[in-house]
Amino acid sequence: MVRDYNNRHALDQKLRGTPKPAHVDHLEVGHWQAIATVLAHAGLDAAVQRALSSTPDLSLRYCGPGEWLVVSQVDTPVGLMRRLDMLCGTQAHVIDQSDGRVLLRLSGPSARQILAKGIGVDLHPAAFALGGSTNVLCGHIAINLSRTGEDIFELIVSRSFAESLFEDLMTMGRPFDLSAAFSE
Amino acid sequence: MRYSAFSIVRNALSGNLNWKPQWRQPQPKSHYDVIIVGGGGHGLATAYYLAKEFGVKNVAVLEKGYLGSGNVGRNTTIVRSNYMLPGNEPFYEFSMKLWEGLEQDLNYNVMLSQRGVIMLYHSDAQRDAYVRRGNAMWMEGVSAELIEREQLKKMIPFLNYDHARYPILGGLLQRRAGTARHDAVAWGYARGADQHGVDIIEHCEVTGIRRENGVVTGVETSKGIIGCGKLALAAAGNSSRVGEMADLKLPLESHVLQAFVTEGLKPCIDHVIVYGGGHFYISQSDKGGLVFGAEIDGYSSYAQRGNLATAEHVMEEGVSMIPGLSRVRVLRAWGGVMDMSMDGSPIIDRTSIDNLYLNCGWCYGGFKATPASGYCFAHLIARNDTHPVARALRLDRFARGYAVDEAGAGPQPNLH
Amino acid sequence: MASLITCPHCGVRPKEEFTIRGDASLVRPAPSASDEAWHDYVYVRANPRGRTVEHWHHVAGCRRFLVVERDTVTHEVYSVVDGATAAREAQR
Amino acid sequence: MSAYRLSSGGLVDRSKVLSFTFDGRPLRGLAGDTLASALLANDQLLVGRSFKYHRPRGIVSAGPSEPNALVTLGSGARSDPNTKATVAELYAGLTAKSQNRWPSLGFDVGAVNGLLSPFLGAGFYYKTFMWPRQLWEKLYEPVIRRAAGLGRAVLERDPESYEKTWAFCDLLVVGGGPAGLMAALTAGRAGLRVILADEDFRLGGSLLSETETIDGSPAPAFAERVVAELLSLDNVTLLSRTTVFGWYDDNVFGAVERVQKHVAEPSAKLPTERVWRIAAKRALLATGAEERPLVFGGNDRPGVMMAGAVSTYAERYGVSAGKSVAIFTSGSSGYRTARGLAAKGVTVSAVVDSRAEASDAAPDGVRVIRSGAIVDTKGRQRLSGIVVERSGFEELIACDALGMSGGWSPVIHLACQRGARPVWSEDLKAFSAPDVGNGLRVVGSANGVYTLGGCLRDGAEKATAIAAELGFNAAAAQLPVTEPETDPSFAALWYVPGAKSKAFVDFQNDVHAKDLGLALREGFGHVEHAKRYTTSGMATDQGKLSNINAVGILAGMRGVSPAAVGTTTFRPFYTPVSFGALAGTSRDGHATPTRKSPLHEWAKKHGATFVDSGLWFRSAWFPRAGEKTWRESVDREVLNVRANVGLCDVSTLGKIEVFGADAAEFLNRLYCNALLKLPVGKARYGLMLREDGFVFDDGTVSRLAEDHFFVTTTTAMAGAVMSHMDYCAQVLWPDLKVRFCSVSDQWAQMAIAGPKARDVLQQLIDEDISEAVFPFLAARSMVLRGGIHARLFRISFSGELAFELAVPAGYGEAVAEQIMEAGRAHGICAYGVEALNVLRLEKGLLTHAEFDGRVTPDDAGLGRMFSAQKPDFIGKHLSARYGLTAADRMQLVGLKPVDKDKDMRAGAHLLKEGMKPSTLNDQGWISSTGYSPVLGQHIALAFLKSGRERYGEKIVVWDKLRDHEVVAEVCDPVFVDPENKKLKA
Repeated sequence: MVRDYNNRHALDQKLRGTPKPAHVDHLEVGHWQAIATVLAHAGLDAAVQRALSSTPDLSLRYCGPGEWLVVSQVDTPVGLMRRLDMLCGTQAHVIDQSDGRVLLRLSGPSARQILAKGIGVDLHPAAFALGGSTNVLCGHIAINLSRTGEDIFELIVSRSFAESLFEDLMTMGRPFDLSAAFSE
Repeated sequence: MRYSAFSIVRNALSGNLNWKPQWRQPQPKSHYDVIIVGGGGHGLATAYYLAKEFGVKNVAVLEKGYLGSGNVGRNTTIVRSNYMLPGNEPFYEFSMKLWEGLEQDLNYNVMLSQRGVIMLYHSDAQRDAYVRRGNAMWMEGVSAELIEREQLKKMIPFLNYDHARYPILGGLLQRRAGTARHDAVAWGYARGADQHGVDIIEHCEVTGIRRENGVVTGVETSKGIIGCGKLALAAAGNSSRVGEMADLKLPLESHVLQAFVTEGLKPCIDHVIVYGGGHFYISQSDKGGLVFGAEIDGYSSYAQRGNLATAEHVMEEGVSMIPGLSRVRVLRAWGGVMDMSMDGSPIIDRTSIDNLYLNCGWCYGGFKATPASGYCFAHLIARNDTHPVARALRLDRFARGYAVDEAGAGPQPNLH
Repeated sequence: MASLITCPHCGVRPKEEFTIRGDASLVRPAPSASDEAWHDYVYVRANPRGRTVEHWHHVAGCRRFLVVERDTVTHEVYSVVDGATAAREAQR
Repeated sequence: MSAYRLSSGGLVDRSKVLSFTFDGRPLRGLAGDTLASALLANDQLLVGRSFKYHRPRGIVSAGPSEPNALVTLGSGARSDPNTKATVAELYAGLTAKSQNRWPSLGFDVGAVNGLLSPFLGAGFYYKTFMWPRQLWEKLYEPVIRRAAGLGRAVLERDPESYEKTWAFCDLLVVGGGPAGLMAALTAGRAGLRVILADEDFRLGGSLLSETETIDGSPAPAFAERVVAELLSLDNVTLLSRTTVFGWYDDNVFGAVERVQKHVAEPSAKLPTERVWRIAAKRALLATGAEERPLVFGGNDRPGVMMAGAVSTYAERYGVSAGKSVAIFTSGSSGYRTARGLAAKGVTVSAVVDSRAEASDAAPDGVRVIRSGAIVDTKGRQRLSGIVVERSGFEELIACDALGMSGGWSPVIHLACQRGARPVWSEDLKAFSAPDVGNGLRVVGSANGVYTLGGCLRDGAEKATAIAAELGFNAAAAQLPVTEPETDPSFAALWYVPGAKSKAFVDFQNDVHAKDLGLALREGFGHVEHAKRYTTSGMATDQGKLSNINAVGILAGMRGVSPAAVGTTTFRPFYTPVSFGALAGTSRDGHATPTRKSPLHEWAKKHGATFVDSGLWFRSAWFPRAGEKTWRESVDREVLNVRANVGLCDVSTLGKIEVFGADAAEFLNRLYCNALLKLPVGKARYGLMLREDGFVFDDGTVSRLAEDHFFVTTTTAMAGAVMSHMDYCAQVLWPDLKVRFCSVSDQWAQMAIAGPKARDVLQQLIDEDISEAVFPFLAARSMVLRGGIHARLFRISFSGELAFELAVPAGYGEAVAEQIMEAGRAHGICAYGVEALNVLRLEKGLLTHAEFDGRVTPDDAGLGRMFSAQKPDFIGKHLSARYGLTAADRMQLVGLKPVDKDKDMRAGAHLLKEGMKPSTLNDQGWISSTGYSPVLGQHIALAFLKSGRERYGEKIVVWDKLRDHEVVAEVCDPVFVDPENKKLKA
């Protein structure tokens, strides 16, 4: 048997079809990226963080003490696991979450207002600065939120909740004509 | 003064100037055979039955606030006996039977309205659990009906049959269940107890319990020391505090349960409806307001007020069950302090101190239990013997491994 | 408190990100402890009116159990610390 | 343009005429009107009927305290009952209907209650309607219910949408009047993040009906200038049409914004209402003061209004309340109203002042009656005159409207919602706000400052102080210049003696002064008792007008100060808030999130019927052409699995990776069975208890490496187990070296079960998975042909030779398809949770239908898993309690109907043959049932007292609820392959 397995994106059903032009407020869904959970061994939180944050192409998302999601736009899942193992394999446990998490990027002048409808955290730049990330509740769904630009936020959600979160975000963005598409 | 249509007419003709206080405002005597701490529904009912059924008339009820200022005046007024476990069902059915004769017994209209309580189910598993419960009720001789979806649609057409997140498949109905006017229950028992000679002493806070040689001899209060032969605690919400005065360590946490009422509306909801997709329950008062509530706020608290997150969640459940509630406006929210016990069931028992008796742990269920709680507690106090229907509700059940855990949630009070 | 909790790891967060487990003053007895000790641990609560410590699980955040010290009447929060830190101190 | 519209003035747009209807009658108003002002302009004074006596009632106020003018706005599914006409913004096409009247507003049969009022005093219903008992539900209650209530709720699906939003700020200002605007401006200029919320559709508060000038220009113009500047500031958010309804812990406020309640055709893009949760570092309550009605005979006649409202209608809306307006006052406010009316050319027929002396000046030519009292009013559905008593003489004065003013009470509702009680102030002759700390301060009239200049100053000063506290630099504000102030004093007057007819305290609930007397007489003198007994203050206005007078009257009767009487408790909501707004978007399908399995689309493609399982959708069965009932499909699926092979999606199971040197020790303490020595490459069934000894959850534990485990939980308990593990690791054993995280979403997991499972699966895998190499309970990672990293487990929930294969979620669909492809020759079928349930039932395997939170391992027949040798694990100690080990506990058994054609259903109870049903005789209950296509009959799992000793006994399955009774034989709960031959094939 010849096996050529397709990886289906969790939002395939939602975003399928001809691409539409992006509006100023736009929700972009990464078609794929590698994501891993890193759990530092006891007492090694700082060391692991140092090792990870000094590496180009890896974006570190804080989850809790000694726990991060690491996002890579350049690695394959297997490649990311290999890289992380080399970086901090003796100091941390590394778990592939590339298929278990979905990343959505919300950008536009109304991004903050849209998110405020679901997120009970002050998103003013003075309170939630560029580069910041945290686990947070959006509506009824737990996500990881990070600010990657003045008006750009990335949301990482568990795969099974992705459709629900997507629908919620589109509802939240309705007054602003929020558009959505897979990234190129 | 006996109440009747005739008494109303007679008094109206004299300008309503001759009505008498419904209960006296006595000064405390120096000693009573029985002192009951807590002038809420349970304390007053206990006093009433002690005097009327068990011939113990030298009784005082001490209330730290105004009469009925605790949970009897801040609940959602539901009365029912649709329990599943053998430790609970006979007790609540005994209560239901007392409710059914209460107005005539008290000569006070508590507006018992047997309009039916229906608990909705949304999955096969939930239906099976309700069937188990319904059959447990029938075992005790209590009628229950399983209402299937099509029949339910005719009975209650405005439920969210077509768009609910969890489909409404049917419900378990107890027709004899319903509501009663909560304040009137406190007042009716107070008047009845007073007529049998019980002293109801309001604004009298118990600050200490006096003991000599291992027995209670009296209480210290804001109105002085009062001696007693037996002391009975019925201070739900504050049981731990009162118990502490006698060094009792209790299996309780105090939690806030919010309740709500809407603006007055013409009759539109004819039953008590309980949502199975959450904890929401709703009925309409005779005055027209929709009275509803759901789960506790979740943290231990003695503040009679709730938080907005829980309130919003309650509304979410309400609109999920009845979409047409969306435009109905909520008038007022309030909070009651519940004794949440470790298995969700109450405690009526003696204590390690011979003449100290305990009635606590009512969780959500206190109002409906008022008559049976009073009756069984009076029975226990008067005869020093547990009433048969309250045998499972002993304090030592946790140590012995006989928790009465209706929810199956284990020893975490905020899950019951 | 009933509205916002300042998580030591995540900052100020709304109540709905947490689930509340209950009394944080309890210490799990040794396996060999008496029946009474076990009974008290599992079933008896001090249930104070006033200052109390309670376990709040930041379930939608860092997933840490926090010890929230607060007042059960005013709902004022006095401190929030990580549960493991508190547990280690209690064991000391 | 209409009878009562003044020829000029007001903040209405006379060029924009808006058509609307009241009780079907077409009427016209102006942009800027409220419904109330438009009705008044149209001489529609009679707006509603009261609750109990159905008395005709008119507009009393010009704001949210309105007790009388309640209407139903809109129609059909868009009806809004009980809407206060005084706050409803007029729009073109508005339809309003009066309420609580039959057959019409003008002629209401219910008004007969008024004649019976001597018999219908406070609490009369507690004393009667008790005989005969059966008549309560059949007669008395329906009659009472029909008579009571106000508007009608249609209970139809609401076509509009709602939303919620969070906001954070340094300063929240509640109320956009002089104090609030000045505070917001001061703080805004200093750079604070400011939110200003006001319930009105136009910001300005009392400035909008103020006759004085500020900085030389009219007050409304000043308000407009301030608003314009605030709008220009990025750090300021202005929320008009927004009512702050509640103050919660940690200075969080709830507010509701009426986004488009005021438009005829709402935009589908926008919510109709939006709830704001505002977390504020500081807040200022600039909610103003409420004028008090006077309690005198006939004070409820349509045409009797608050004096301030009369002013507001004249100044802001250009509407005169009457053609000849009288004033009844106990202070200076009444005079102000009189002066304002006179200036607009409205006839003021008299000013009746309860005080003997006052320095206030009435307009020229207006008669002032000092030491006067109104004891009655005349007119039917509109006031025609007042009976004034002075020094024992009565006089009838003609008028068609009356403005009353009994002084002022600060609006302090929000400040008292968190337990602090209002404080009686002798100076203010009112209850004032308690000191509730720095988080919330009261400012302006709400703080008892009743002059315009004082309010502006108070606002500026408090904002400056707050700015300083928060580390901002607020320049000392340049205060606007106001006119010389007048004396705002008044005398407290709770009850006007000598009433010749009912003197109402609570208009809406028809509570009059005598009701309070009766309450006191019957022992209900405590303010809470009086409220509950008479219902005073329990109407939709929550006693905004009435409570203070009720307190004053009780105090007078009891001979004490109002301070000794106190107030009832202030609670949310300040004004009523719709369910819809508070629920936001969480309704219908979005009431909770929906979780979808990575195999959802695969299942859909194969025709699955889905069923809810917590938040998840799970495939329940896969109907094929020609199958008429779900049973046919399920029977086929079961038989096919037993004979051939099937594929079932089990991705919804909770999946947790556990790492660390102490991982084995940790799991060993978590589960009641032994796990310490589980070999690498092996899986084991695991049972978790609660600390009280009852079963919490079950699942599998697989050891993938020495310090690496993979744990599964049931779908239902996945979240709870994860939290439990967090608790154990962090709180109970913080020193164990263990870390874990959920990978539930990372893996698509499928069960491949049936005698041909291996043959099918082997086609996808190069490695040998034969019994010899990969036996029962083997578990390890492997790579599928094609390079997919997978995990394979030899575990079974069906009793068949079975595997569970986990692949990265995105590949789940493709792999499942490949298995179906590979299995086609072997007759593979997809099977759902219904078949899964029958398969496990036949095999006596358990789910949470059995583990209902009251079951011990031994009850469930799993006593052998309880490892008494382990020194400690969760639930060990308390498992030894007598009640958990007693011989008469209910134990798991199987049941088969004696008559093979009979069925049994879950929830039935068990009785010994010949025994009467009773709680005492109850022998147990059925947890799960199903039709076993293998055995060709119904089977059940049940819990039966001492059940394991009773195999072979005949027992009655008693399902009274469904009138169903059969006799069944008690048997071992494993119905199929008790020797596990198939499992280990």
